[in-house]
Amino acid sequence: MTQQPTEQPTQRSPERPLTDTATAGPSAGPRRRWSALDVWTTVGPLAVFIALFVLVVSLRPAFLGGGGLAIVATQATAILLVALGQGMVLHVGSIDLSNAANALFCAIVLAQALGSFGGGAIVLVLVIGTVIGVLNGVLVAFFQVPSFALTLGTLGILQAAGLIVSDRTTVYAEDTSLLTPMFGTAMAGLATAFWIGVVLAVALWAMLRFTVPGQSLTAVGLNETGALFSGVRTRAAKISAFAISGLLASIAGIMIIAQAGSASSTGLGSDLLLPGITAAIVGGTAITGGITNPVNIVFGALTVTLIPIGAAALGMPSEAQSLVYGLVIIVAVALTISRRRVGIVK
Amino acid sequence: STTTGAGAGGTGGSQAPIANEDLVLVASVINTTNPYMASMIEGAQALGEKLGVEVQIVDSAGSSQTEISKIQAILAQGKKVALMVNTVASSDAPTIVNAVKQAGGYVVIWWNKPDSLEPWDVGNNFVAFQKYSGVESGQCTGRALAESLGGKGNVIGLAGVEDSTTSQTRVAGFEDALKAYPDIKLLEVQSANWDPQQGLSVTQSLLTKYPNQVNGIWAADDAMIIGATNAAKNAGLYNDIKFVSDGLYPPVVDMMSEPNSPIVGETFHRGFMAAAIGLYTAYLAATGEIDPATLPEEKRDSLFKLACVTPTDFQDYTKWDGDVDAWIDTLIENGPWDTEPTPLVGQGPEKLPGT
Amino acid sequence: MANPVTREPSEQSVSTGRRTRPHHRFEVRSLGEVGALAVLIIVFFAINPSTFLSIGNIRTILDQAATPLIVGVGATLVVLMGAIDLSVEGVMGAAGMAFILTTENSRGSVDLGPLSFVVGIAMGAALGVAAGLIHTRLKVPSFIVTLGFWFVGLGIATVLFGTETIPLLPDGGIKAWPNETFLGLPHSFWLAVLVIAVGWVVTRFTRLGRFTYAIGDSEEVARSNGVGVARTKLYVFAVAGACTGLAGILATLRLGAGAPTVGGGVLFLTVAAVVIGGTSLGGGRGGVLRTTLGVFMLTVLTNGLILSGVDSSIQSGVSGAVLIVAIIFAAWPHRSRLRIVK
Amino acid sequence: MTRSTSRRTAAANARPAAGSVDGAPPPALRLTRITKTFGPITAVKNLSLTVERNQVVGVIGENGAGKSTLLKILSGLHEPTSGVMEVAGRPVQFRRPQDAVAAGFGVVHQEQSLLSNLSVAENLAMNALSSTDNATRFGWYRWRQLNREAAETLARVGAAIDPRAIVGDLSFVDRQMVEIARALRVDEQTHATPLVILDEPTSVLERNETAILEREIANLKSVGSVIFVSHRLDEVRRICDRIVVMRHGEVVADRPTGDVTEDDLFKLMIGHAAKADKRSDAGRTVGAQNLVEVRGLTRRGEYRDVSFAVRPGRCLVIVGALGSGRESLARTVFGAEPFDRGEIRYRGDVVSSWSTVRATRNGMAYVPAERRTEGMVGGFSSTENITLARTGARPRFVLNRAGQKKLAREWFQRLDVRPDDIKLSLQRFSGGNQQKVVMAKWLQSDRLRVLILDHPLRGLDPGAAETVNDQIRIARDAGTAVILLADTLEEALDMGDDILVMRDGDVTARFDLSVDTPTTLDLLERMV
Ligand SMILES: Nc1ncnc2c1ncn2[C@@H]1O[C@H](COP(=O)(O)OP(=O)(O)OP(=O)(O)O)[C@@H](O)[C@H]1O
Ligand SMILES: Nc1ncnc2c1ncn2[C@@H]1O[C@H](COP(=O)(O)OP(=O)(O)OP(=O)(O)O)[C@@H](O)[C@H]1O
Ligand SMILES: [Mg+2]
Ligand SMILES: [Mg+2]
Repeated sequence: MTQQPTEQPTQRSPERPLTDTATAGPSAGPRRRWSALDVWTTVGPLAVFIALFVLVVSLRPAFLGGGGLAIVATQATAILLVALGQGMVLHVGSIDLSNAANALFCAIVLAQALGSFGGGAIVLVLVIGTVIGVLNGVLVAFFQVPSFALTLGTLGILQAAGLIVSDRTTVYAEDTSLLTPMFGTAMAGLATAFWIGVVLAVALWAMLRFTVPGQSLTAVGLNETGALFSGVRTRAAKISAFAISGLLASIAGIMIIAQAGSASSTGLGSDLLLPGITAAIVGGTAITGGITNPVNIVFGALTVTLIPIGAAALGMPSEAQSLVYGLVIIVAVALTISRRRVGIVK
Repeated sequence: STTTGAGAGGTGGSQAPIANEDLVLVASVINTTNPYMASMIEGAQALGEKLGVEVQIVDSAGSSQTEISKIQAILAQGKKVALMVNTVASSDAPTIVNAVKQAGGYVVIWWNKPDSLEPWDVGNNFVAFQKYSGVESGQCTGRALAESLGGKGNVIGLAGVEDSTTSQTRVAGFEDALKAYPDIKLLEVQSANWDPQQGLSVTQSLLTKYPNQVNGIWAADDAMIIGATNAAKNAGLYNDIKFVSDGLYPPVVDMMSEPNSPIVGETFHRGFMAAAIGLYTAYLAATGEIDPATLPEEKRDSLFKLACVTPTDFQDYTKWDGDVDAWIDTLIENGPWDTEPTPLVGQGPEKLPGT
Repeated sequence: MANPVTREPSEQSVSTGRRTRPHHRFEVRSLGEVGALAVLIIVFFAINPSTFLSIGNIRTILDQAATPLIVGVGATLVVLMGAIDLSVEGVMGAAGMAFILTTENSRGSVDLGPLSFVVGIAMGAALGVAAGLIHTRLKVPSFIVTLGFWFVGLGIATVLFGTETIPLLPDGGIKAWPNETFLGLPHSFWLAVLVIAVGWVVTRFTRLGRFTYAIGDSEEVARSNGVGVARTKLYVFAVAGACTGLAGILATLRLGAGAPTVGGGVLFLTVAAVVIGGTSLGGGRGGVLRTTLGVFMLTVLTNGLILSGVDSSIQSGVSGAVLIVAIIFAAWPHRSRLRIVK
Repeated sequence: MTRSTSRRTAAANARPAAGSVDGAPPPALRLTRITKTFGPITAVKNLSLTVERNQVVGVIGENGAGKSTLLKILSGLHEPTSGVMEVAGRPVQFRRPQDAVAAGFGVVHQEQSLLSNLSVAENLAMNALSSTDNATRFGWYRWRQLNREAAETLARVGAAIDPRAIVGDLSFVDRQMVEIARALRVDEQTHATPLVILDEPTSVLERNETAILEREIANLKSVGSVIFVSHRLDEVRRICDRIVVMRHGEVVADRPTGDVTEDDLFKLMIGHAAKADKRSDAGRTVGAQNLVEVRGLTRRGEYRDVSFAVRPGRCLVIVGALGSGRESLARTVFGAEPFDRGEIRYRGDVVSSWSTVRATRNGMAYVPAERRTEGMVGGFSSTENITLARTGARPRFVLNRAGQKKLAREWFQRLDVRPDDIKLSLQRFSGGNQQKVVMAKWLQSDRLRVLILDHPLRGLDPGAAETVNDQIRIARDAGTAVILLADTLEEALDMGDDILVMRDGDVTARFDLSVDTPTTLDLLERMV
């Protein structure tokens, strides 16, 4: 009934010093290498974007010469800003369905106010966007309503507000000179506005990685109860995530005016919601919360923008483009989602 | 006519004429499944075939963002572009015009643009803006509805997307026409977003809101009237209500063909005509056959003729659908501004009645 | 989705003694949602005493609710597993087009008779299976897979629609069926009732339904309890696709014409109805009957606003505000500092 | 119960081998050189083990020794990396949990594995659903029958639980009883000889439940075999026929119970002898002022009119059976649950709008019983967990990563956390090591004033328990006030300075251990 081999270690085991874990037993060894998975989690979104871009360019070389990347960057700017905000809300495990409507509402207000208030209008819009975000956050945190349903409601209200403020027509900003440098100037061939988005992404990344509030956001996303029992201000964390989402939405609204000089309820920026969420997820954000890399959202936004542009540049039949869009998005996400919590994918 | 002012090389003609093989005709439509949009695509392709120039279709999928991105992507392909775009929202126009101008292409905009953006302020690259008068459409069908009711009764209206100028002008024309009929009461105008499904459910709700009161239904276009007529059929009221709308889509032609059809008024214009006229105008500018700078303003901000269709003469218009190619031939022969049944009739921007 | 999870773990997980609450016979546990629906009905009845509760309007509401109710049954099953199905609009378009092109229509493509219903439902189920396979095999979140399938479905519908004229159903016959009445109520509603009944029986009495709840509570624990998680998920996505396909057929019948966008607006309506009904997006809690309540709240709201003559441009705002008030109202009794709602 | 018809491979394999060699029946289970690795971690290494029929085998070992991993392999949750598994002489491969059930294996996992949104009856039937159980045949639920069968099963373990109750509404202990009932039920559900596998089933149980379990194990022995894991060495010795000791994934000893003493076992597991009990008050600083004072505190449905006070350097132990309300009371003091009447004073001042955030900032700490869901953030590394608590009045804005790592390393060493990888996410650690990290999270703070501990030793091996207890003493001696909800009465008498006894929400007795010397029996009398 007893086995031979098992008795052997008994002789020496009790004498083995307690700290001797490196030689035997379930020890990972204190210094772990980066696994291939970790590397892919970090560079996946970039790699997917580059692969798609190279594919388009190799089939249609003129796309590169014609400033294809610049076009993609310009068109990705608003999506990127909305996606960054969405990423922060997803990071705490919630969702903000109203942030795209918030962006458009801000754009409409800005178009109305820019002529009379100039720079003041921009500040006004930043405040409005943030306040809307804070309101969302407060309702979610204090009334304990699911963010999905709540922000769906806010979305409806903001849409109606946009129609009322714009008087159901297109509002043309009287003087956009303040904003022309956004898309009028470029760095490394890409519009300044896009670089602003990149800088914000890096700032958010640094916030999440190196600061105490950032750590709180992550803790709330990973395990809100655990965070609460560690004295983390979980409500404040949620409210700040929604506030950031609102702030970034208002910046997206500003970029819409910078790009189009006008705004209307059905015009530019009226359909940022799904691309924004998609960009965040293609950028490796986990919808379950706690895993977000804002820098990768930049590549997520570029990828989401590139797919329809690339399809058009390749001259794909228009009836098939929607099919292609759907499939490529699925493949891109299959390649980039965090596999850290594989097994429970919902 | 001005059609053959070949190589006039006027003052604004900053660019050399472009050869057919360096050119690509691009038609940008809001979606590919609305029958009107499908007709636009058909017209663009037929014209391209006739002219021997490559055609690309941009499907905006209802999104300004997609529209602008895809147009820019095509501009980035390298070839020179002659573009006809049915803008998703009027605010897209400046961005598209600027992009085309930068790429040295030529653009004609259909249906939507801001009133303040005039082609002659931009230059030759923004060749023209074209549309059918919305006010006229609304007046025409409004009058037909009121007449069919004998100047007495209750009507409801279905508008398109809230902030669409096309819908707004048509509604304004409709309301204006009703002023002449004091005994016609406009119960309500609701938006159904150009969507047949929403046309159905909004009509359904309004019919129950005003039980046995609705005598007539006006819709800003035929997609919504398809929903409205079905709602009436479902409610068993189809033959008790009069319908009018804009576009004379083939399904509506079929309904009008039935004996005692309750469809009492329509307007006729076609997507393929709009697309071909717009694209051909851009093509002429690109190839240097016309010099936009020398054109009169009515040819650069244009209103085309829209036919008021009655239950007695609607058959006259079905002939155009039968042979698109033959119509394209007459277009090339007569030029964009003089082709039946939609010659140029006036200059924009369109004024709302009473203003 | 976005994992907006509603869970109440900690209150219950503590050893707070042997105070086992009595079991709940009825699925509609808290009457918050019922109350909210009642309030809506009373308010609209007060504003429109002559029309709102007229038999005609009741028929209208029931008819308009039919499509989202049918979609809602499938959507509830998916959400109960903690997943989400965003593909409904595309799948409805694809199924509706597949149906109309195989039944008697003005294009005269083919006429398979009653088989065309099978074709439409099969189209929906097939898209559901495909989405389910990608979700379970490649472990792509359902949010993204189904978002992708929204576009795939639309793409299929668009290709089927082609460039020919719009296919129409001939008057009478099957087209008239949804609006004919049985016991005074429209057939479309009875169809929805049938689907809801089947959905309810499935969730209460069958292994598939109970496994759905199990997966929603915890996929890991469900697996260790012997639940075939991947297989169950696949079945649920297939069932959801079939429901959506049926809804696409019904919408096509009501419209009398084939249109790729026949499902327009149904997604937000059903997802909102599922959530408002009280089914948690985190999974495991809620049920088909709750979604039915949610659908009626939203349908009554839309209908009531139109009847009350609210300007169409602010309708979305009013429904948004009502939605917020309703969910706060429903969530109020459950507030507790330790309750996690996402 | 019905005949089983469509068993899967494993079940087919599980039938006794035709004609045993020498007439003696083959062992119920034989493992040969089983190895299980997780990436770089080897959790079970070359393990060979035999379980005879009608035998109860105890498996002990320190936290992380690989016990749970072994049991997960036996229950079909993990496939071994290599090695052979034989059931009744036939080689088997469990690919899914159902395979294990079909082979007659009933399991209680260390982590509770019930579905909290389903009813008790359903949970009891869950793992048998793949079979043709009458109550759920063809995937159709016959609730009445399901409920009746569940009631029978529950009666067997003496649990008065409504089969229709939703599991999430049950107390922790009731849920554990459901788990045990489900594992024991395996002999009704299958026709293979049952092998019941229990992974620390008693760590959350009180005396009488443990007694019932012991009785059931004795009954089972006559029909099948049992593998029993526990950190309570006395219990293991009482229940088991044979004891297997694991260390670092290997079997280091396999002895008949009669051959070993508790001290031997301790030594085999931990590598050194148990330290003598040291209840000494030398060097202890006891404050004069009450740090936390509770007056007339009432929370409806939980506890009534509770008053007590703790001073710095003193330990208050609250004892009570199930439903005494002590857990809720502890959470109220930490600001996690509200109260209806009465007041809490902290350093003399009545607290208003008390919350976990304010409590933490004021130097309060709380170690919850539900480690995984409440005590830690599993996705974070140990370093992040240790530095997560916002104990400072005004925390810094920028994380001091180098400082955090230093702190984590220091505490890893101090508490002997293994594996020694401060970057590994905490959910990968074994329960005992997780608990050490949770303790470190609070102990590292130099502002620590009040330490509230809810069953801090739950699931810890004797060595780890000793480490944690030492740390509690060190903190107390340094002037921290401790409020402890102990696992056992012995622990209460060992650690406490004051003891508060609660029953059904009321305080039934108080003892000051410097004056009174109550026995465990005295306490028990007032608890039940
Ligand atoms: N899924 C996993 N992935 C990585 N490592 C794991 C996994 N499961 C267990 N381990 C590691 O394997 C080792 C053995 O863990 P196991 O849970 O079997 O220990 P145990 O003996 O049950 O401890 P305890 O007494 O604390 O329950 C530990 O080092 C643990 O960290
Ligand atoms: N354990 C359970 N979990 C969830 N639902 C249950 C459970 N038991 C019963 N139900 C639900 O309760 C309903 C009635 O069940 P059951 O057949 O036990 O009723 P019954 O026999 O009529 O009750 P009673 O014995 O009280 O007359 C079923 O619809 C079932 O959905
Ligand atoms: Mg263990
Ligand atoms: Mg009964």
